[in-house]
Amino acid sequence: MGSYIPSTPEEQKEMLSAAGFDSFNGLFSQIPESVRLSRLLDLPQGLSELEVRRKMTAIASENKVFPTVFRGAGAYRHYIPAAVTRITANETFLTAYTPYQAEISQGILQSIFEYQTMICELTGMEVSNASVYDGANAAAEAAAMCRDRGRTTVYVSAASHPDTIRTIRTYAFGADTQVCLVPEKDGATDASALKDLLEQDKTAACFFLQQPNYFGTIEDAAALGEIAHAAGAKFIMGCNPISLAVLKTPAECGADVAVGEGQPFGMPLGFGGPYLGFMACKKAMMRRLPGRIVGQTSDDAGNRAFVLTLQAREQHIRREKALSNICSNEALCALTASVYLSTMGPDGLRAAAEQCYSKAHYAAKKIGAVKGFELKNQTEFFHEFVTACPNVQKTLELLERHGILGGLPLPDGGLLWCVTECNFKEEIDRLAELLEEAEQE
Amino acid sequence: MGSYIPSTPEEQKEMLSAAGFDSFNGLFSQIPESVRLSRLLDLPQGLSELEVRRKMTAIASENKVFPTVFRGAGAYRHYIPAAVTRITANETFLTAYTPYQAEISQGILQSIFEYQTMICELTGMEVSNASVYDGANAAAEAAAMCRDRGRTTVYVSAASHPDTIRTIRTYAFGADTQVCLVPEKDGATDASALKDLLEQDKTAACFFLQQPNYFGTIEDAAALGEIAHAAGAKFIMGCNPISLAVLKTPAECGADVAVGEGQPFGMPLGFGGPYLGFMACKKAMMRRLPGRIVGQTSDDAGNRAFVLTLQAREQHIRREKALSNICSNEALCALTASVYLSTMGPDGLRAAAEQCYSKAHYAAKKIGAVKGFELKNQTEFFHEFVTACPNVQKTLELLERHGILGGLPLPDGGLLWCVTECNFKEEIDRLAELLEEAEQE
Amino acid sequence: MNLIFEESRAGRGCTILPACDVPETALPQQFARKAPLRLPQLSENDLSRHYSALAKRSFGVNDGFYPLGSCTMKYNPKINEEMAALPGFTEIHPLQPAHTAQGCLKVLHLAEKFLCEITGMDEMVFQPAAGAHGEYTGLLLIKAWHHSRGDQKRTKIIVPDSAHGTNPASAAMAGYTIVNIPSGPDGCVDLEALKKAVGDDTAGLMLTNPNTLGLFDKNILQITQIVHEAGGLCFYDGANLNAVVGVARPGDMGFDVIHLNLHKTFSTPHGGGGPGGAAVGCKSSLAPFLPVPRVAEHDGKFYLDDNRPQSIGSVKSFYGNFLVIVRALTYLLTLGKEGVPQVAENAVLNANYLMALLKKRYQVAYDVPCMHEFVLSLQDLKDSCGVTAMDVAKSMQDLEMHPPTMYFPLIVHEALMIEPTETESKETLDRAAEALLELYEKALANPEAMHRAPERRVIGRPDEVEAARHPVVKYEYDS
Amino acid sequence: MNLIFEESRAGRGCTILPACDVPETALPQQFARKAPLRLPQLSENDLSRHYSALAKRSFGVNDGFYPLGSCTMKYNPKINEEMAALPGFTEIHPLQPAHTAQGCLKVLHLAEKFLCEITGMDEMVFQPAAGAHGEYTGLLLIKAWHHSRGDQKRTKIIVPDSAHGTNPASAAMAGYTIVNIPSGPDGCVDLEALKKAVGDDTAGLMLTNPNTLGLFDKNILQITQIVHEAGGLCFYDGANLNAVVGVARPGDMGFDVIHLNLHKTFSTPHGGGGPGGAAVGCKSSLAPFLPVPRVAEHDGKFYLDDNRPQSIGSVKSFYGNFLVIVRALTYLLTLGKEGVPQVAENAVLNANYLMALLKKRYQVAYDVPCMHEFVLSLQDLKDSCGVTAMDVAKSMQDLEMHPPTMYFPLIVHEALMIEPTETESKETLDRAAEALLELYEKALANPEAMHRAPERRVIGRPDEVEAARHPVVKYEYDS
Repeated sequence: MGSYIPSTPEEQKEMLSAAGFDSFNGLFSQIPESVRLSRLLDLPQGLSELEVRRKMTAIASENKVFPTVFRGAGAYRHYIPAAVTRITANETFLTAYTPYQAEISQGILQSIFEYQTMICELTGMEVSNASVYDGANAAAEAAAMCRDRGRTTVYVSAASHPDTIRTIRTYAFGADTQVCLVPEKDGATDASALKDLLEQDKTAACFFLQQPNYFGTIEDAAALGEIAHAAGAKFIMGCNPISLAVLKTPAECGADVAVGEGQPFGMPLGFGGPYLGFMACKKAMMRRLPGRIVGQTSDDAGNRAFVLTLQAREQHIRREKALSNICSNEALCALTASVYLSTMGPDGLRAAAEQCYSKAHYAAKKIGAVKGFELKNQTEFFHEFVTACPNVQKTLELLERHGILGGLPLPDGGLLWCVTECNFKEEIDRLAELLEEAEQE
Repeated sequence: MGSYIPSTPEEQKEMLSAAGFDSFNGLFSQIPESVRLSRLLDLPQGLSELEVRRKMTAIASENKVFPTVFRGAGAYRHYIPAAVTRITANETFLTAYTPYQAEISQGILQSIFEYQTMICELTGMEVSNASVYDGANAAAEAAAMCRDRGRTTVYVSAASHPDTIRTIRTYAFGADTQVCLVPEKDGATDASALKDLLEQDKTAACFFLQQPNYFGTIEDAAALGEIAHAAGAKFIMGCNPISLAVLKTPAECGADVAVGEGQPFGMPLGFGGPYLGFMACKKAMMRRLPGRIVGQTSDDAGNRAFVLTLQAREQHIRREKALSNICSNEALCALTASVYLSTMGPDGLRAAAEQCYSKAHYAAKKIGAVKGFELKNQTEFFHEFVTACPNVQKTLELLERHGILGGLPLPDGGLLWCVTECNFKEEIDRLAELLEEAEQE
Repeated sequence: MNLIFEESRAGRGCTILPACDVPETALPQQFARKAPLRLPQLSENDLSRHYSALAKRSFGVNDGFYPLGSCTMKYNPKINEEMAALPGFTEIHPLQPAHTAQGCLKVLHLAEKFLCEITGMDEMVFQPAAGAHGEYTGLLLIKAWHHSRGDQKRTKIIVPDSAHGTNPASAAMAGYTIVNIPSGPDGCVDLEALKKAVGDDTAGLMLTNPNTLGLFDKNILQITQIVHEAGGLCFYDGANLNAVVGVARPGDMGFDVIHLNLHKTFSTPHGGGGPGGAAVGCKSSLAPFLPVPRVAEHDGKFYLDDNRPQSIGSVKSFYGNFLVIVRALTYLLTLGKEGVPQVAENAVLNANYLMALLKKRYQVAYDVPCMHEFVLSLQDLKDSCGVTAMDVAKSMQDLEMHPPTMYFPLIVHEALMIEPTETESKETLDRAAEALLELYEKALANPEAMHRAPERRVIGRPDEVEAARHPVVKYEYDS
Repeated sequence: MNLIFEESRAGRGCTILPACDVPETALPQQFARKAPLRLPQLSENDLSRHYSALAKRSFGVNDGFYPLGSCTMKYNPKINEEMAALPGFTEIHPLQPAHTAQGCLKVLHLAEKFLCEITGMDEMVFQPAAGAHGEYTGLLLIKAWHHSRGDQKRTKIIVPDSAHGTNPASAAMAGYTIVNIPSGPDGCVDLEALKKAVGDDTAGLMLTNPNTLGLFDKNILQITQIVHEAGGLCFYDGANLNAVVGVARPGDMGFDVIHLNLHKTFSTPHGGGGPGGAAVGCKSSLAPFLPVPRVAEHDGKFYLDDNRPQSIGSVKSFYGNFLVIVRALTYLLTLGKEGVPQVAENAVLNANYLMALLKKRYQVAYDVPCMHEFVLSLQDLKDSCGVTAMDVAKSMQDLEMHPPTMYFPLIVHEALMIEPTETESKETLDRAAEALLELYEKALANPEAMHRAPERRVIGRPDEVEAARHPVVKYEYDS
């Protein structure tokens, strides 16, 4: 049995006695007998480290690692530089708590300040928080930021990630407010439907648009944002972070709040987490932004100093009047994103985005040329796109046998493909060959 | 192409000019044109990190990792605790140089002092150095320590690791001295042959004995040592470090110098290196010990301080009069050994040794019971032993197909098996079954 | 030290990606970003040094004693990190077909099974990413349960005044009105106040037990009974589970819903503020409302079940902070049935031992045996020499210890909340006590020096008022 | 801080191994250890903190500028570490059959091919574990070559007085007598002295080029010719290859044998003193003598060739510090044909740039353009105010820089030997120059303060005389 307790039974005895107890039993005398567990837990016997490693490694090997991945849909395989993995493994970064004690935590505070700056630079926004749980949660929190008196209804593009829509709905259930889906048409958000819906509704708090959307389409965000603003609603954009290197910024599209799933910035797929929700907004909404924010100030001697600031927004000060309950966030993931962005630099990040774009377009051409795998939409896209598929199960099984995780099956029978800078040309060519094969079978 | 050069071409220009040059060419004006390379090297194009990772990973995958290993013969698969890998990955430990500057290097100096202490505790010796290259090199260096005036011939048990014998021979070629092999008989060093040889030779400097020897046998070291001493020769023991937890210490066997291959203390197999040569001796020989030695002293304020000491032995002071040329050693491997020993503790190290012993004896019984695989020697052994084998190639191929690295083929047709705490009973039982199968085919 | 932007020089960088190996396609101009892409440009050497320097200006559990009350800063085992880094976990896409992700699903299944046994719950999910997220999820279960019974009038959640701020905040986010009830003189729930507070508008009670004073509420069964009898449900805030893990189970105390902080009780690291990992468990009556997707088993194979019509939906994408759950499972497999209760035993022992040492000088807020943590009140010290809890905390920074939680819970004046955790040795506690007792003497002898602390950190006390008044929340580029 | 033994408490520890799963067999008493097995006993938390504290009391390249002359403390890329940690390399037994270790053999093959091209050698091995080990191996090749020609009378190796101490020490170990030749007034080999030194007893010459003064010997072709004409061979000490890599090749300078330090020029980390990694290369005439086993290729498959009857044998077990070679190969693949010469260019540029800045105040030992490093002489400063090279070096420690190499080479008085390497940025050099120039002024203004340095480290200057006079080389247990 493993244990991380330093004290030996003799020391425990000595300490018990020094604290005025004669047994462990006495220590727990506050707990009524009726709720004391009178048996050992029904858990397995504890294991030595060697056995634990063996067991966990065996469990991990029950998963299949696909050498080639053409699936995204909210979780993306991008290249993770060695510097990112190694730097973020630093034990101090790993084991510190939230930097409440500023003097002893300047390093972590500065790293968050740097992260906030990078998120602002990418989105064009003026204020970023220190992170929330993930992209879907960031969208839900952003919607909450935009609620104001009578304006409580959240409009969400139906071309958003299903998990994001579902999360926004769940949060609306909590807040006793309404969510209204704005229909998607031919792979893009239906602008005229949005206009019609908003015109009839004075309770509209905001409109959430995913860019590029779930189907990969680059939306005409500025135009959609204008429709929202014209109706008195705020405009929230949920952005793929890699695409921010090349696409119009949320600020350029007129967004009030920019959020997104930061996983592509150096976090592994990890079966869905931990990921990173980033959130940034215009200065006007700063005091409605949830979560930690680090600010710059100085100490008595005039040294630059960083602190958690604007804490009056937060639950530990404001309790039930806080705009959000968030306490722990995804700080180490935010650090990961900072290290990733600093390692890639502007040229590297732009190259990643451009390669995603070029490779996805190359792949779309190759796949789309296979009979039965025609592109479903004629829209402009970034690094994801939808094709038809004559036989989804057969196709994906064939690809799996060749170590390829194919596109995600959609309810309508199509496949949602994703291509990143990690997919080499030879992989794309091979994919197209295999699809030909699947089609001919 | 990857590069780790920070300066941009513009900065380089500026710096060239500040240093009084107008081109890189000018920088190299000291180098005669006739030896300047007038072409690019015939190397591949440099690669980005992504490509390098891909290429090196592909090369690594051309190796076969055996899930089960029953081969030792100088390189052993023991369990490496997570703490060892993680702690020694600390960047400061990794990237520092030899701690010449004591004040800024107290941590590394202290870690070496602690390592020296642990090696002394394990061997029973009084002084340890900070490490040499590996076990074979330690043996050769120990032999050099023992040379004294007319006494220059090194006696080496033929039951030592072939690489150790070969290395001692090579060093003797350097020193223009002789090496004499002491024959092995039935798996152990032939004591009477040793006696005969030494009695006739007044040039005997030392006798080197491996414990347990190459064939796994626990030698009667004290008796052999006495023979050496009686002839006026020094007695060097080359010890398996795990076995030191349970076997008589070199000090208890009367050795003057104890050396060994420290790889089992937390270093991976790594296709042969980096490993760790440990060396310890009696105080009387301290000033003949090669390599770094850390000593304790104090600073002006009376603080405990650690320094590289007894440097008058070393090449950078003594130049051609130094006893050894060693400069870089295996410091990070010595740190690895310290962390390993501290993580295992006395109970853990003893358990590792006892399990090696018990499991090897269990395996010897199981294997030895298979027809054709009888044990070759009747000697006491630690965690290695030799069996016969009816068809070496067929047997090893069968095992390989089942993910098992079998015993090492010996020139005489036997197999040298090794069993450690990492081999589970089920693996041993499966091995015996497969050998039955091999035999029946 | 410099900000990374101040270290940046145009044209520097690392070479991470190869050239594009397919024909390049240009993004149409109308979609293209106009703003310059300003990100740091550093060589890898300078990058590496920058983050080394930041780490050195921070303090983690590896750097020393970290008795931050309520945060359970226990040791984070290294084997957990190694297991969470296995490519067989890190490289798995969350939307891989289930038959290719059986290992991941087994991790979730085993973690659920073990933690249900530990807490006395029937089902458990891991989708919430942190403690407060778990509270919120639990409250939505309560809300969904009442609604499913056609009971929409229960709009109030009762929260004791000693609760963490997240409790009322989570309840408010779930659409509830908060009824704060004062603690009794013993620091526990005032039964009479509770009885007065409950009614047919009571949706439920949120309770941390042991509470933030480190006290186990001896009336816990009456408390949950009162709430149940009023038609409410009881939510257990697992923040302090470390005190009772393996010794008492929330399920046996009458709780209907719970959340756990994997990064407290189950040893996963805090990461400078996250990622945490939460588990939300409930009795079977509430299980239909749990977030989707759920891990299910059929014929020995695991799959993800999305078909839960009564579910509250999702509170984030996918299945939670999976790699955090890998760490927690590794820890549970290590400890096993005997190891788990020893955690609680030694956590409570360490707290009582340290409290006994400090009581020689300091005033304990509630002078009774504590559970895993205890609260000092420095009001007397402040009155006598002007030295505050803040001053003592800041002085501790100079002694290579992380300060305790300050000024919480709110009901104790000049509070210092100390939680040593079970992974600290007797010597560490002895040294900490000695240091704190010396600080007490120093406070009396030289209060001015205490106001100046810390003096050996990279900055002195920062001007927080200025930070909030004139927020500077990002680096401003020159141009 | 405490020694780990002082932190140890009987009965503590980590739980690493399971119980034995086979019947236990007891070791016969006559073989059993009598001495108690005293090793540290700590919880994993305390263990982890101990080593964190040790790391914080040390200084690596990640901690700041490290201009330690002659040691080439360049940045150690993180991708190298990741590749050396791949289980496909770390888990391979050195005695696996060759068909199961093709990847490892390919690493050795590629590294040999690339490094032969870089140095102009015909064959190369990696068995030696460090630079001095490589020197020794190279000298044995020279010895074996002479012996193979029946020439036993060549017993002398010529070494310039500016050489590293390892050169004469290695030659002595190889059984040679050392002939030291003084440097000329230009710091280079004095051709006349060399001519006088060679003869029919000359086995060879060992030369570092550029030498330890950072000067490239412009007469290099004459030097190697003089030795060759006398019947000797020329050994190139690769310690300073970083200055000329991709720009000039030892093979083209007339050298017959070389060694390389992978941990200098090829970016593998120094590990606090090792493991290093050495390569020994030679012209084909010497190749039959190289250590065994050698990597060979047949039908596209690699194998290990032990059948080299003229080989000097082995200088250690197996094939060298393999995982170090993995790092070096990763580096070479990253840099490629264009990247390699840029290393030399920028290393030499950085040295000349820094030298130019320092020349404003400091005296350069040889005031000519340098290669990758240069040597200051502080004799004038010492004469004027009593501040020594040691004082300046120790003062640098307080400025978060590692000091340069002190008092070497021996032919320069009060020497400080500065090697910035190519991976430092202009700002780092500017800051270092500024700091050193300020120290110069401080030395003149307040020499006493310089004698007291360092003042901001965990200890002041230790008493080295006492350490050597009364050696305490291990912890003494009480009992």
